[in-house]
Amino acid sequence: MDTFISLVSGLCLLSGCVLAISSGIGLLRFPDFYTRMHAVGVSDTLVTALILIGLMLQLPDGIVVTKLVIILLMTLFINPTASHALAKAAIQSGLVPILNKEDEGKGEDTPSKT
Amino acid sequence: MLIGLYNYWVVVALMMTGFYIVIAQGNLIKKIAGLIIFQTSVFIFYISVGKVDGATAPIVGDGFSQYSNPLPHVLILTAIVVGIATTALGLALIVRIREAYGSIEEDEIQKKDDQAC
Amino acid sequence: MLLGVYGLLSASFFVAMDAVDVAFTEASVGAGISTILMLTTIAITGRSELASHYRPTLALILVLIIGGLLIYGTMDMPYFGFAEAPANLHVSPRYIHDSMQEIGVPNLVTAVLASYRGFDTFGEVVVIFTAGVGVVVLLGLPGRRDENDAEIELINTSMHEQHLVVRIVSKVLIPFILLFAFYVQFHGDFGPGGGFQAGVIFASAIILYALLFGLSTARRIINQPLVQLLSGVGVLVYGSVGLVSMLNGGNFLDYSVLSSDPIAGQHLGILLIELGVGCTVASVMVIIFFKFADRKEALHYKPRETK
Amino acid sequence: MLIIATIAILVVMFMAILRGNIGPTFYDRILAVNMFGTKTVLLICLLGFVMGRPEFLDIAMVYALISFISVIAVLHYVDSFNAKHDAHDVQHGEEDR
Repeated sequence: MDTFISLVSGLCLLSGCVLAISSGIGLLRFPDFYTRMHAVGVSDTLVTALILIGLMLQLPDGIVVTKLVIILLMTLFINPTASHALAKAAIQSGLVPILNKEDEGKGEDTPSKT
Repeated sequence: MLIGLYNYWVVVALMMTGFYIVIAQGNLIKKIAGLIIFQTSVFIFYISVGKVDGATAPIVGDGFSQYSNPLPHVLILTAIVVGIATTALGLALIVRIREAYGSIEEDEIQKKDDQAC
Repeated sequence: MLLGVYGLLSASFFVAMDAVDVAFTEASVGAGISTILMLTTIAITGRSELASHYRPTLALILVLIIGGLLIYGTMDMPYFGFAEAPANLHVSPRYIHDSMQEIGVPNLVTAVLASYRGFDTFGEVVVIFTAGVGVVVLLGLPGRRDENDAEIELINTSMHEQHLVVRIVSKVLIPFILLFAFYVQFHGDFGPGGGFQAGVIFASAIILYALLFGLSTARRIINQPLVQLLSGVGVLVYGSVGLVSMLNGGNFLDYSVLSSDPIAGQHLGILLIELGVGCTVASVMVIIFFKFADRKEALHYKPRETK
Repeated sequence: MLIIATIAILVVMFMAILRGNIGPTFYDRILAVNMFGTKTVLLICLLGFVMGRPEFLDIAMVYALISFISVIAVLHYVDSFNAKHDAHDVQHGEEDR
């Protein structure tokens, strides 16, 4: 049972790391603001959730798990809200997805809602 | 041998960055930013002096016998809050300067002062 | 804005250095309030900037010389993490070994902050209070502008209509932030936390409210004279704890005499002065923010008149 | 395992700083800072576990809250910059800070 739990926790942490790094690469490599926003906004919450769950499984101790759950809940609230506000502010400021991108105009798709 | 002193080098680099910003930038807000960086380098200096190898945070708990030095932590904790209060005061002064001179660039203010004399 | 990142980064650095309390403070101050204040000032003064780097080479040379001298000076310093360094030898072992018996507070930082070096902390609180007074003096508006309030509110609501989601989420979050601030305030004896941090977190919650719901709404809820009174009351609480301990026959800020049991007295004293500190810090931060934001609104909606 | 996760988070934070530096628009920078904030929360949690002192979780909580507040504040002020400069400067978001 113990090895199983540690295995699951390790798996969670590892997949969280892979996702985090992929979102970091997306943040760096994507051509325009909205695609970057997509890369970060989608993966960020999931990464946080995965890593925090992985940590919860590491140390099944009352208060620590409670705190982690609180952090997880807050992240679930805060991250999408922040992404939403950011995307909305960007649209309202007139930042059009196609504009001003010298990179072959790749980001022509509709702005991603996160 | 000298590698053990790297914390001081980081501090010196940060401090000199802040100092450079303070003396080389004409914009008063940037000067304040430089001051904040300078301040933080001092904080880092104190905290790194108080760090002890193999010790943990200074909160007494079971199973820990060695703690880092709590004294620098206390000094810096208060210094941070005082720092933000004084920064606010500096920014307030900048706002007033802007209202009086219409600019926050050092040389423009100087020019206006010279004209007034 | 990148300064905000800087605050975050240095806070994570402090975590790595075992300085839990310091990280806590830096987290709440460096990332939150200082960024907000900087931005407000930039909003007031405008973003225009002359590219006048005058005499940068001279400055660079000066900086390099001083940096070189400082590095030369560090050659004789003790190594990083060296337990026998002079800084770790004199009073600190006493704090670490004896404070559990003398004060009975697990968080050594709180013990040193509030009890051993209570006098220092009193000074710091007075400095913060004075800075708050200074900001009020510098930025206090010449007159009330009641006639504009309705108009400002109109602009505010139209500006904040777009942030509906954020507003609702914040409405849910703000009570938790306040609750968390109280937790930090009263849990400071046992874990990282204390009056300074709690005050800043509390102020951040109020600032968030003011940002999202408009200044005039926030001003209606948070009574300005009351907040200004509270900032003084915090200092007074701190000072009077010291005086009471003097009246009971101890030294100034020696809490052992506050109760029949010295340790209980210490607990009581630390609790009270942390309360005073939290009170002062929170209200000074709120005052500073409101003064800056007032200035910004006055400038924003009534240009050319404040000159 | 924890160490690997910590290093991964550090790498991502470094990427975020890079984007914050080069980010052509203001919003890219805010995005990078936002991501940096969430990653810092994770980093603090992980560091707490690595060092065996779960007291650090309180700091992570503060971080989550404060970084949210500062992102909202930055957005608010960027909004007001734009409102102020709209009349004569439409391409405002493209300016460097």
